[in-house]
Amino acid sequence: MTKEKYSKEFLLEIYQKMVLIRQFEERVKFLFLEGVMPGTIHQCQGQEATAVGVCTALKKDDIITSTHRPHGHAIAKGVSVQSMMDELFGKLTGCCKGKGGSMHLGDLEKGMIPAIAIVGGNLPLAAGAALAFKMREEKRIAVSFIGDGATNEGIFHETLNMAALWQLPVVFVIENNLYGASTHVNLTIRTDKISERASIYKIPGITIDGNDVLEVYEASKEVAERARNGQGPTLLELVTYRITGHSRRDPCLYQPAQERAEAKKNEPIGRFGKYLVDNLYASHQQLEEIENNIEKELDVVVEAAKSAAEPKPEDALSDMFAE
Amino acid sequence: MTKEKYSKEFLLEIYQKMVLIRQFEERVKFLFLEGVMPGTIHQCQGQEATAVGVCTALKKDDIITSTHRPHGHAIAKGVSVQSMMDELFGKLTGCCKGKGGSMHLGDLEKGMIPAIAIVGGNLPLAAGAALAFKMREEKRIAVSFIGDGATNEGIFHETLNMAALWQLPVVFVIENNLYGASTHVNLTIRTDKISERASIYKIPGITIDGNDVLEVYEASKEVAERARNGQGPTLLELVTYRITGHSRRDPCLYQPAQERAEAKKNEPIGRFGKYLVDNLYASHQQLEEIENNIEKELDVVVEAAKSAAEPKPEDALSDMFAE
Amino acid sequence: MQKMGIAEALRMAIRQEMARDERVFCIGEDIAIPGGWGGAFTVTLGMEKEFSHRMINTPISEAGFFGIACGAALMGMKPIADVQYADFLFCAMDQICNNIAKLRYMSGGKLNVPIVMRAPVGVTGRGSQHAQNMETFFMPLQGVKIVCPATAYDAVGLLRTAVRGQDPVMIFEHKLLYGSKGARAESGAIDGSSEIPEEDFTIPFGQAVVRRCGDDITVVGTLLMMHKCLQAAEQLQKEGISVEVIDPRSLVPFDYVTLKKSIAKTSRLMIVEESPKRSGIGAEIAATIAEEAVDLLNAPIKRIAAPDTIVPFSPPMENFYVPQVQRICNEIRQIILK
Amino acid sequence: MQKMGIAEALRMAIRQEMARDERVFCIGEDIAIPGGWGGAFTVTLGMEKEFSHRMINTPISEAGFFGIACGAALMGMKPIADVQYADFLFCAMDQICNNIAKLRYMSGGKLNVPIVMRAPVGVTGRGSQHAQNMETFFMPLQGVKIVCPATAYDAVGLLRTAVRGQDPVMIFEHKLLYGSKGARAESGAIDGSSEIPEEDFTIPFGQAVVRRCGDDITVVGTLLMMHKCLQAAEQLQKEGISVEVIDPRSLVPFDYVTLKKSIAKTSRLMIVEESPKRSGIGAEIAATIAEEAVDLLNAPIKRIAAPDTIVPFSPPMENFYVPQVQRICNEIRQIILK
Ligand SMILES: Cc1ncc(C[n+]2csc(CCOP(=O)(O)OP(=O)(O)O)c2C)c(N)n1
Ligand SMILES: Cc1ncc(C[n+]2csc(CCOP(=O)(O)OP(=O)(O)O)c2C)c(N)n1
Ligand SMILES: [Mg+2]
Ligand SMILES: [Mg+2]
Repeated sequence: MTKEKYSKEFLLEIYQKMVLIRQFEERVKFLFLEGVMPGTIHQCQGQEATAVGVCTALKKDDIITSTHRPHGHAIAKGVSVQSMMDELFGKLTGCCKGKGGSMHLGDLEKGMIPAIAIVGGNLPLAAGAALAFKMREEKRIAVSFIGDGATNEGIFHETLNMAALWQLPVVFVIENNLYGASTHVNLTIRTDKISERASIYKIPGITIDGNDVLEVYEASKEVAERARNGQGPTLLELVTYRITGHSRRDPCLYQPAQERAEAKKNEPIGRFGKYLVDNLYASHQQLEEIENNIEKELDVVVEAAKSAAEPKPEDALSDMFAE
Repeated sequence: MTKEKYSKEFLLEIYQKMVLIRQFEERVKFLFLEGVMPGTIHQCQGQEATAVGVCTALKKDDIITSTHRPHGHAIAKGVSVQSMMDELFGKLTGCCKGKGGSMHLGDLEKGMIPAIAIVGGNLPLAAGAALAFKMREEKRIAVSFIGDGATNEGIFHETLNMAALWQLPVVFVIENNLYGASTHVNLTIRTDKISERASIYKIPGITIDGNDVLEVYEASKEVAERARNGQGPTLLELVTYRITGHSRRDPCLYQPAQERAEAKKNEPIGRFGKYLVDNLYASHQQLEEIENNIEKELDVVVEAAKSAAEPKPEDALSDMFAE
Repeated sequence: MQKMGIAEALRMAIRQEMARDERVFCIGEDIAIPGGWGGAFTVTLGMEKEFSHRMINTPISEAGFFGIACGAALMGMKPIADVQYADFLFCAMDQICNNIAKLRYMSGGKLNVPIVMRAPVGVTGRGSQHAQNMETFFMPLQGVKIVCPATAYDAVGLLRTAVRGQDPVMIFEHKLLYGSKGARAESGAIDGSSEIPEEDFTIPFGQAVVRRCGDDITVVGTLLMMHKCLQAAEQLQKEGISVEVIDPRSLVPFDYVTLKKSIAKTSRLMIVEESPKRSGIGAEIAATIAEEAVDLLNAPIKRIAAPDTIVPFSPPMENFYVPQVQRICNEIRQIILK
Repeated sequence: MQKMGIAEALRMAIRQEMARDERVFCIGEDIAIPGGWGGAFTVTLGMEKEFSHRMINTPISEAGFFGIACGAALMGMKPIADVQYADFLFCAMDQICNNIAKLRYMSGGKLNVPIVMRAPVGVTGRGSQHAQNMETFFMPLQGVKIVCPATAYDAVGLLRTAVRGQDPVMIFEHKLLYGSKGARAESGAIDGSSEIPEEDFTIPFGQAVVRRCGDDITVVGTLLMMHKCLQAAEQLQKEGISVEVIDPRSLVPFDYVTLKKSIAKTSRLMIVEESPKRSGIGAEIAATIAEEAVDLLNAPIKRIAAPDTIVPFSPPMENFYVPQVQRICNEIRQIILK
């Protein structure tokens, strides 16, 4: 972890956000298995440091785009947890009024374009937002979260090439969790580090430990500032691991048991908690308190979501066109 | 030019093929401007060394795929010039029975899949042919000709990635003529050599003078043998120049006059002719004789094409399905 | 005879075809990873054990691997390419529409492109990008045959015909009909299983089947909608309304002979589909009948379809979006009782 | 008032919109290269001089730049994105169908995607991959409006409405109607030029125009086919057959009020289109009228279209493929004289 000094408040806020994501995901998983939540889910347990590390480095009016696995990104960017839970339950009060669902969560007011569930499909949206910022000479940046698997889509190449050519204020963040669905990254990518793919566009490619939230934060801050200062895009690879299924009810039989076991030891919240305690930023008890408070907060959120108003069937007919 | 020794016969055959391509193209251009030939054309004057150099290194049952600019590739791979001219005139005796036209010329019997006019669209066809060869353990290879512009399509990335992963017997040949339509390569690609794009797939990328037919031949031979021996794909960049319009009636105002003038000095047929004469493989007179013979051959071809049978209108209805 | 769900039946049929013809291979994402699901819906589960060299797991590169499948097919191989959800066909659209569909014709009939494409469709609680009934986008495409198996028996017979043929075929399969089990089971699924005879049988394209005979109205539906039509017919039976249900099975080519014969008897036609109404499957069927057999009708042709909107996520809206049995019954009653 | 061809009129209209609203920008391949053609058909010729920062020349990356245009539109910009030939839309299909078309709806109506897409269609001697009338592939798509200007006046009015609106709009333009000049002139072109008033006018979507009044039959056509219908009407006039020609101008939304009013008068309907018949534009129009206004008709609805094949290259086959004036005349005679 970093040598820099941060305020206790800052560090605990990071911890709090990661725990919120973890517990949100665990709660959602439970609600799914219980059978009370509709739809399908792709969860990010184990990847909390990427979402929080990156988004902590962003400003409120910076923009992110996300994927089929967007819950962590949304929470980290500040989308209201209530509006997310409502959306997952398909309620009218959801951030997309029940029209999006898990894979399309987002809230532009908080700087998140609704998530795109087509692998790689979100990439040019971020570059396009960045183009708008650049044309209007606004000091905003865009960040696109993608998985390792997404870097094999043609759109990855097209987007990075144009972003690099036009030196757009955008950061491409790869959450390399070693798998695309059940397929190991070694079956699909031959470079040692995926970030090497940046080289042919003559933009920086950086690979770091994606489970070290402060390292992620610091790297993100640096590349975000590069983008903001007109120095162009970066490809930032965060190596992490998904300690849950690819989607609901996936038993992950394709992940070797030992790999899983090690990944669990290396998961970011435990690591960061230990760092906080070891360096006397917080006691075990304080961390537990944070967790307990979130548990309670989520109790309320879930109850509110359950009793929130359903859309009317005919609401399906609205929101097609502005005019 | 090369230091190796080739037989006079071999060298004159190469010369003959390049001149055939040039004169074919000039003849076609004339027929177009005359208004007797239907359709549209994309011609390859100035790029004859790439087509001939590469195809001379291939075996008869190797396969090529081509682009909107396929005439040179077709001639070099051995497609009958008569069947090509007939096709350009839309005749029933054309290599595609008049259904293809200039942009879809081809003849699988000669090892050429009908050309694909969607930029980049031919790339996976070559990789797929190579996959078939590999699965069947045939010692054949596939070659995909593309332009510099095509390397910006996502399909380029997807195809190279898979070809590299599976070590397919395929060669990707970039004819870098500095322009995609009117757009200079510097506006679309930031690497100095496009062949650097190979690096992220961990396959060799080679850039050579594409107007030196023997250099092209030798490089092609080497990478073709690599592919044939199971050592995987190569990205071979041949730097050349189009000394004609992008398509019919293009005055090329986007090409600086001096660049054009230099390119004309550097065009491959003049260069190779000089090499042949300087090294006493042939006299000026012999070369002229070759040219004259081709002129005569083409006279016959054009006359035959003009008087060949037109398809019947209702022939449009056939050839849709095998069953 | 063995009773099988569609996923299981397709698995068996693909294995048999691979065993009998070594040109056949499968290509797609996550199709044959040990410990994986065998594609998104278990169809190719475990097949890597038997055919390790002919189960090709790809990166997430739909355009690329459809194009590669096309190239292999041109060289005489018989690829079976699949996408995890039909919506992703949009990523491969150029390769499918500009190359796979056209190469035979534009070569003057000299080439064949014997490729089988498989794609799961259907509105299933996943939001708008994993929901599209992509049949409507492929109906205008020339050069690709389109089949829609609603039962395991049809899935086997149509797949065999597709694999053994020389033309590109798109097989649309419905997520709620697969009968996928375990972790891949779908809520809201309908039973599409059949008894599958031991002996080798095939189903030619362009042969509709009358799923239920009736006198008062002809109702056409494929995949999930076919089953909903059958349920509606069952209900209406009790009210004395006799519904004939036709399953075209292949959309391209389409069996207008069977359809017209049925209309000649019932003199009424309704088409039910899961996709939006505008330019849906029903449009072409209705237009053809209006053009060629309007005399047989004594009521306007009715199209029951989703509304002209994107697919919403939330269950109340989604249920409203997809034509349900009650809606089909109501619409039939209105036509009959008018 | 100035007489202009469509390419010229579009150029003027785009320049005006860029001058009045700095959010408007153009993005595409070869659109504004000094010494280039201003896109494939001269529409944006020379505009780099005036708007150097808002004319974005892209690499050949259709999916990428349509997606980028979408992202910029989400941030409040107003991109005008074009492909050189409509066929290349297949490369950008995922971005158009899964993102551009859906983002408004799936955000619960919170976002707008004000993007204008332009694409030249038409069968023009270039073979099968530069020929498709892509309208039929977009008809089933929900979330994108579709317009088809057949005259320079309409091109200006519809483009202005598109650019000033907040929704995604696809403008299909016809290669043979542009009136492109010089090196980019097209053989077989038809004059689509109009007098363009000085004052600012717009044309709302969903308003068809009756191009020619008649009593015996209603004929619907867009783009090139609209002009061929007019020519046919002219010929038939001499034989005493009075043809009403309707140009819908926008396919989505579609003006069925004008169409039904016309049929109420003529009691006959023919739709003429340049693309294959199966699931063409005519299918939806015919199905809608068959469903909603069959009583108005006293002859079966007729669809005149290309055959269900790929586009052939050779002129005799191509001429056969595209509906020609003589064919339209013959078909009308047959209906009228029956
Ligand atoms: C274009 C497309 N192809 C396939 C899928 C199905 N799919 C959903 S997630 C996924 C794996 C994505 O892997 P990666 O990009 O590494 O992200 P991760 O799931 O690991 O977060 C696949 C194949 C999809 N949604 N979109
Ligand atoms: C997908 C696609 N986009 C655009 C075009 C239009 N187009 C035809 S050729 C061409 C330029 C191609 O450049 P390059 O790949 O360098 O080949 P070259 O023409 O120089 O041989 C373009 C843009 C096309 N045919 N296909
Ligand atoms: Mg991953
Ligand atoms: Mg080029």
